[in-house]
Amino acid sequence: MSILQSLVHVLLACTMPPLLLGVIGKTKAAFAGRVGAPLLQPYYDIAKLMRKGSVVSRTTTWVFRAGPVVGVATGLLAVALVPLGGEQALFSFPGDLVLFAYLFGLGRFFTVLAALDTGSAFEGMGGAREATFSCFAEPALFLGLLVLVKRSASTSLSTMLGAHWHGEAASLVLVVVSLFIVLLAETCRIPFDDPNTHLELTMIHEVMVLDHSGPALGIIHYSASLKLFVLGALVVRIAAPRTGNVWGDWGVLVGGMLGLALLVGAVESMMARLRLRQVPSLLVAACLLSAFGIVLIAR
Amino acid sequence: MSLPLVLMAIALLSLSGFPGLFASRTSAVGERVAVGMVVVGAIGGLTGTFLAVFAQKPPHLELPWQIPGGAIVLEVDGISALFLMPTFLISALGSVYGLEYWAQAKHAENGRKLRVFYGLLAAGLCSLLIARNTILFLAGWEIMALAAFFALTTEDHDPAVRESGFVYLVATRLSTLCLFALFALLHAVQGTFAFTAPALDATTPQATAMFLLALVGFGLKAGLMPLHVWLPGAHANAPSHVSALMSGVLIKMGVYGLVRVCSFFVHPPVWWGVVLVVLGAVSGVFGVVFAIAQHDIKRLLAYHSVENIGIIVMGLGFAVLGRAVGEPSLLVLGLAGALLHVWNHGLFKALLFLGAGSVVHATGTREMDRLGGLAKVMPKTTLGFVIGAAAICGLPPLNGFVSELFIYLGMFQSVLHRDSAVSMAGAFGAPALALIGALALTCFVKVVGVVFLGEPRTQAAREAHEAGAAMSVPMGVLGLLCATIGLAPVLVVPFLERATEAFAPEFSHAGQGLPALAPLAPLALVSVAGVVLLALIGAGSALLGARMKRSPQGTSNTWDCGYAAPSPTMQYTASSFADMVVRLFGWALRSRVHAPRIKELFAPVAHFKSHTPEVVLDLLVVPAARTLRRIFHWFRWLQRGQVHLYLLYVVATLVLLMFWR
Amino acid sequence: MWHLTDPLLVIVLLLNFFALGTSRLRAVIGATATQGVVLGVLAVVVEGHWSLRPVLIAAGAIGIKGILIPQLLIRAMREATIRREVEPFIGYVSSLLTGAAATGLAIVFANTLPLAPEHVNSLLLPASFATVLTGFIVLTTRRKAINQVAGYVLLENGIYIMGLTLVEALPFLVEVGILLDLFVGIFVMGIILSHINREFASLDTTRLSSLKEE
Amino acid sequence: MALALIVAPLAFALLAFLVPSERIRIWCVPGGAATHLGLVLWVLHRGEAGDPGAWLLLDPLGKLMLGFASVLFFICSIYVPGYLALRRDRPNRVFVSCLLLFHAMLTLITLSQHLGLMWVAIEATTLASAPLLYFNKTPRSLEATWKYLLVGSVGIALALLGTFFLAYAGLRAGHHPSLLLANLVRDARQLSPPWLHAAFIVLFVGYGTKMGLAPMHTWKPDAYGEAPGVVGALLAGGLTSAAFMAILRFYRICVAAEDGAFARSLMVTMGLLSMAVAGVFMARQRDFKRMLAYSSVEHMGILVLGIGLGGAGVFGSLLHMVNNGFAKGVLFLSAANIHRAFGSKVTNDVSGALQRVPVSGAMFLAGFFAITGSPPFGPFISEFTILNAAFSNGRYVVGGLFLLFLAVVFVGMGTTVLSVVFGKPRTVEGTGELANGFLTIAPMAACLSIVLLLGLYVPAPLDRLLREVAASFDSTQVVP
Repeated sequence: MSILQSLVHVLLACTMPPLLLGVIGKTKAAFAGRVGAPLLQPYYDIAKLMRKGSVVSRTTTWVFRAGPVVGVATGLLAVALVPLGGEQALFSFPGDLVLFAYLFGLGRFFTVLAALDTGSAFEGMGGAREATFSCFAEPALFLGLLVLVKRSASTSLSTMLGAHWHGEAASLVLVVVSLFIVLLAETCRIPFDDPNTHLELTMIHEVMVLDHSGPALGIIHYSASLKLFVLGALVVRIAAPRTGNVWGDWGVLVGGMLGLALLVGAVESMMARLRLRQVPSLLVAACLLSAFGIVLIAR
Repeated sequence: MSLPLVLMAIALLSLSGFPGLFASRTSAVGERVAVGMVVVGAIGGLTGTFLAVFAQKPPHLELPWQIPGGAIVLEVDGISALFLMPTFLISALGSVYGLEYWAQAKHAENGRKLRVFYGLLAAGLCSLLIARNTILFLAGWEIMALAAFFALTTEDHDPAVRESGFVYLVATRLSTLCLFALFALLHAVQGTFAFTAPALDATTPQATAMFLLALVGFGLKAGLMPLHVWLPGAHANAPSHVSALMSGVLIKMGVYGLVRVCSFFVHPPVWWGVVLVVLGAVSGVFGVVFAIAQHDIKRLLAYHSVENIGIIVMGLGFAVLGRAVGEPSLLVLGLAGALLHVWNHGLFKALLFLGAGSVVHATGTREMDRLGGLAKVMPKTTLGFVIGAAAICGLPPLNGFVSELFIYLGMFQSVLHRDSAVSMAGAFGAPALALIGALALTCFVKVVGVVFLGEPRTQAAREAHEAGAAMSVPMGVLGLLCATIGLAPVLVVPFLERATEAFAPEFSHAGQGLPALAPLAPLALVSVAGVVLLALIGAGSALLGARMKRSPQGTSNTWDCGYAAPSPTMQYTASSFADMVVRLFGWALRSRVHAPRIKELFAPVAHFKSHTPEVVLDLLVVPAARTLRRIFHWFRWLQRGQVHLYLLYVVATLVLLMFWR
Repeated sequence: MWHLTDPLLVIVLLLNFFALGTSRLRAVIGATATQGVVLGVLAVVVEGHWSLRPVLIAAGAIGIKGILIPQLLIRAMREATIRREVEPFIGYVSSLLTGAAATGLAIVFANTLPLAPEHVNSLLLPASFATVLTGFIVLTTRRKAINQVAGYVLLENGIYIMGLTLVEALPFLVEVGILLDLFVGIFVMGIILSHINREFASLDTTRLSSLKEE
Repeated sequence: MALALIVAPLAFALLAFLVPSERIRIWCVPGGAATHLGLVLWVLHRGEAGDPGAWLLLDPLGKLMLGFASVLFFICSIYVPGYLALRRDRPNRVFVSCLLLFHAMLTLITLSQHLGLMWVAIEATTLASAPLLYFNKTPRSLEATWKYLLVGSVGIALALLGTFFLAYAGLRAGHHPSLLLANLVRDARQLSPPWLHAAFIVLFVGYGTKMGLAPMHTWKPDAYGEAPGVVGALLAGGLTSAAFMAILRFYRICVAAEDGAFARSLMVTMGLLSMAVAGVFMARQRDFKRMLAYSSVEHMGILVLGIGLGGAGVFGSLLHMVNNGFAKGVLFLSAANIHRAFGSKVTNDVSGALQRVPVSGAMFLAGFFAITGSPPFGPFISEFTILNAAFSNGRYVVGGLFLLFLAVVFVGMGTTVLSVVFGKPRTVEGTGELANGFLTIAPMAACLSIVLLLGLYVPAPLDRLLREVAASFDSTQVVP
């Protein structure tokens, strides 16, 4: 992979994520018949937050500040593991998909701890939900990736996502759907969570960060979008066709990501949030889809 | 040189508690001498083991022993060495920890007893690891088991301790009896009591029986899921440094036994591996699910031992599969993962138990819902515990991640295999391991959050104090080792490779040798990723710090959606945090909840209580034992004091035997 | 004198039935005493000639089985001032029937075993087995401790008959030892019985059941 | 020489009977035991063969048994003065004399080559031990003695019948019938098989009653439960082993007659049955002395099972006899100390023995682990050898049942033992005198050391002797 491509990779990974949030917001506005906030609104928000002062609870400790930092650090490392447009990711090795999945775990570990550090019942509730639901998202993610492992006979994301699909459309569809569900769950979108709700009792991700303010909150917003970007890239790389041209692939990726954001926005506009109790069922369904995919491919 | 060092270490360990018996009840001389002996012994033992690993040939010693079938055959091969290292290390650290945790001055009535059996326990562990004769092995095994029994019943005036001690005792005896049968079969098959078995045929019914006996016998000791019944109570009720040694090392002897027995068979059937994988997965998932439902921090950690043993056994299962289908790379990855996880679990679980011990020492309670906010008064313990918690969840860049990565890689190898059973085992194992990891994360987030973060919930938690040097230094060492293995896994490669060679020598004999570990697993790149991650975190904190310093900053109460007067009791509790998972797995957990039903507008004071029984023990084993006892009771009328009936038994026996002839 | 053996043995068998059928404790003791005397005579008869050894043995047997032991038992009975009835767990008729069955069984059993030529048509072995079994019946169906001792004596008598076939194998010393052991055994039992009587004010063995598994 | 071995304890018995002072008399027991032990060691050292036709002769089995019994008796004898000193309220003339008489008769059993003489000796031990059981003179001990005497005597009577059967088997063969062991072994092949079978069954039931094999064991819990601890130790270690030896002598004849298979299957069945019965009755046994009695039943079962399995099992069984004897010594003596300290022997009243009588409590616990076959104690070696014999012969079911019963027994016994030693004493201090004098502790410690030693190292002379005895049953067997 050329240095140029690496630069593009870094640049894209660092700058594009908030745009996706903007696209989602715009889509939802369009569905609702509103003009909506500007496409770049998330950038403005983050920039503003980074400049603002902050209020920190007296209950908290260093763990509280570690939450956002570890969240963004893990997101950044994860994005280096996924090949965006090129054949290769910035960083790849056999088994890097394990690192990829566990990085999200590390991020979650500190995010939830940061929530619990405040001693707030609401944030504890959010943390419990986040942790519980990811228990089901994680196996679904692994099952999806296993399908790729099996068919590409490799254990590195770069090669797994670089391979071409040949006549395994059924598995492909199953995996894409399954990973899309995982994406929605991990990034706390509808139908799992409503990022825009104002009722703390029903929230997951947003309720965990209630006590964060100023730059810390800015980092949190950024890492949330980064997570969407990383998982989105995964889905897009599986679903989108390869052009054969190096820069064409990059174009496909960017287009695909925007399309994905549109799709997420559309889902958010058309679906209601699930009742919390049904969330695990949906994730188990995602697991089953991928498991079926494996059976199809292994038979 | 290496074997004498190890033997010297064993001697020092076994004798360490005895000088104290001659000191007075409150004197600190005994404990200092004991710690000194254990530490010197452990350093010697570690040196010896280290030398053994890098020796040309595994050191071997044979002496005659005037016991039927017995011979003193000792060897430190790769597998033994691998298990010896954490044994020495954790014994020494636990012993130092005990200096403060179980100070003789405060525990005059049982401190000396505890140290005698602590030393014997450590010595038993080491001696069974180097024994290559079944009788010698069994002697070491039982010394370990009994010493552990006495160490864990240190506070025998407490009924809960007695009860869990008894359950432990029965379990360990059943395990020993299974081993009797196993080794008797081994003797029947190969004609000697030697451990260095020639390659055994795995297709005979005897071999199947041996495998199943090993599974039950060693599984009982390891705490594999349906056989784990003794484990939670024992770990919870033992003094914490004993819990650390038991959980970190003792239960691994079950793993050692399984590895050793599996190494006897060159061509194991595929189903052996599948059974191990399935059992491991069951143990892992349900171990962690039960852990989530616990309120007692040490019980919770105990269930995590069940979980981690599950992970280890899964790894071993893939190694057996690899051997069964002749896939050396699968074998190497599975076994390396399992064995490295043995180390890792030893390190982080000991760290966690010592951390929990510090909490218990500081607050006097094991109930998580009575704690909270300890991070401010116990910062060192908190840091240690967080590192341990992250490591046990398998999070990068700590050691747990490396071993799980190996196992995952093994699973991927197995998914790619053409044999459908092997392939399915991998496809089953990987998501199971992912589920285990995510559940463990939930559990440890809960523990850290409820115990160390937030506000103190009780007076005891408010008045807690930080652990002293004797308690925090061992934790520091363990935490450091966790990080070292996580960041530089290359360091452990020689140990693992020695062990895999010892496990499957047939590959070396065939000439090509086992594949090296490094090409199979990207260890250097794992280090790079770890360093990059740490750098990113560092950069992130610097950035955040800088931004926060530049802009105005205030402190206040927790926001809590504007509630003006939050009290510590309003915090989310451990049971609330776990509630969703507990409900989801309610069919297995069988939790009993006593929840108040609110009827009126202004509800009166009410209490909520929830309890999760040890399902296998309380709902299966104990009722079965009761039934059996009742049946036994029926027979008592045979002996009801009537002497003429007694005479009738004699005649009846005589007549029956006459006819039987 | 061999021809006298069988008639004497018939007496032994009849005495067995008598011991089973009688309701008087004293009569049971009498039966055992008589049996002891008959056995003493048998010892000489079986030997077939007069010599010192069988005479000494016979004298011993008569002395111990016919006189000493019954005296011991009667004294114990008197001391205890217990009711003279036997009080069996099963009725007298049933006892007799069981006794008959046992005798039959003994004959069958003796016939299934290959006998030495000189015993083929003799009653020696069947009578021996029958007496042993009768002893067992008395031991297991009688309530009174004294009666059980009497049963034990019957049992020993049966074994003694068997011993009569083996004169050559049993040296004098051993035979005396056996007799002495029997006597001391009954003597010790008698002591224990009198203690029991003092402690429990009864010789009913069903009362001796505080040691049991409850 | 052989005669001296019997006469020595008899002389001391007589001396004890004549000595007027209670306080001096109690030392007759250690004196007699020490003299006996000295003589035994001398005889064993000299290794005198003796005339094979003699009635009294020290064959290998006798050597083993005699050495074992003498050491055990000597150890227990040290306990006696300590015990009797605490029981000044009781006259001890009969007790001391009978103890020594018992020892003399035990010696006679080991020396007898004439089976009739052996019978006389065994019956004599029964009679000599009755007053020992009755030492406490309580109604309960009276009842126990009565049952012991009656059931034991009936058993012995059967043994006599069996002995006659055996002699008849020789008569039937047209031989000069003899009850000399050497003659019987020599002519074994001519013995009539049906009579031999019948003889073995009757003997097995008879001496099995004495040994306490189920279901003839019913006297055991009563007798051991009510007897003074030291008597329990001697009965469970010495007398039962002597009865076992008697069975072995008859088994040897069966083997010589090439008819061992029948005897072996009988022994395997009865051995397993005894273990099972012991396990059933040990569950929730509240009386810890009765529990020890059932443990004795179990181990008698193991002994005959080992013989029945043949091969290395014979070796294991003989070794187990020694191990069991000494382990029972530890258990009975410590149980006696605990009993005395608490004034009770049921778990409802006794707990926290480790606190009140630390040494005895610890010994009781250690004895429990030893007797249940925990390495590194001796019984482990012997039980493991027996198990190996089962598996090497392909008797997997027997081996499996053996282990199963061991497990059941362990659980049952463990419940009782742990509730005795652990916890806090429920009653106030001072209900029983403290039992920790040298004389009451040293014997336990000695027994325990021997049990531990036998698990770590089987001395070469003992090993040789065991092999020699085992070879006399089956010369082709392989002992590991």
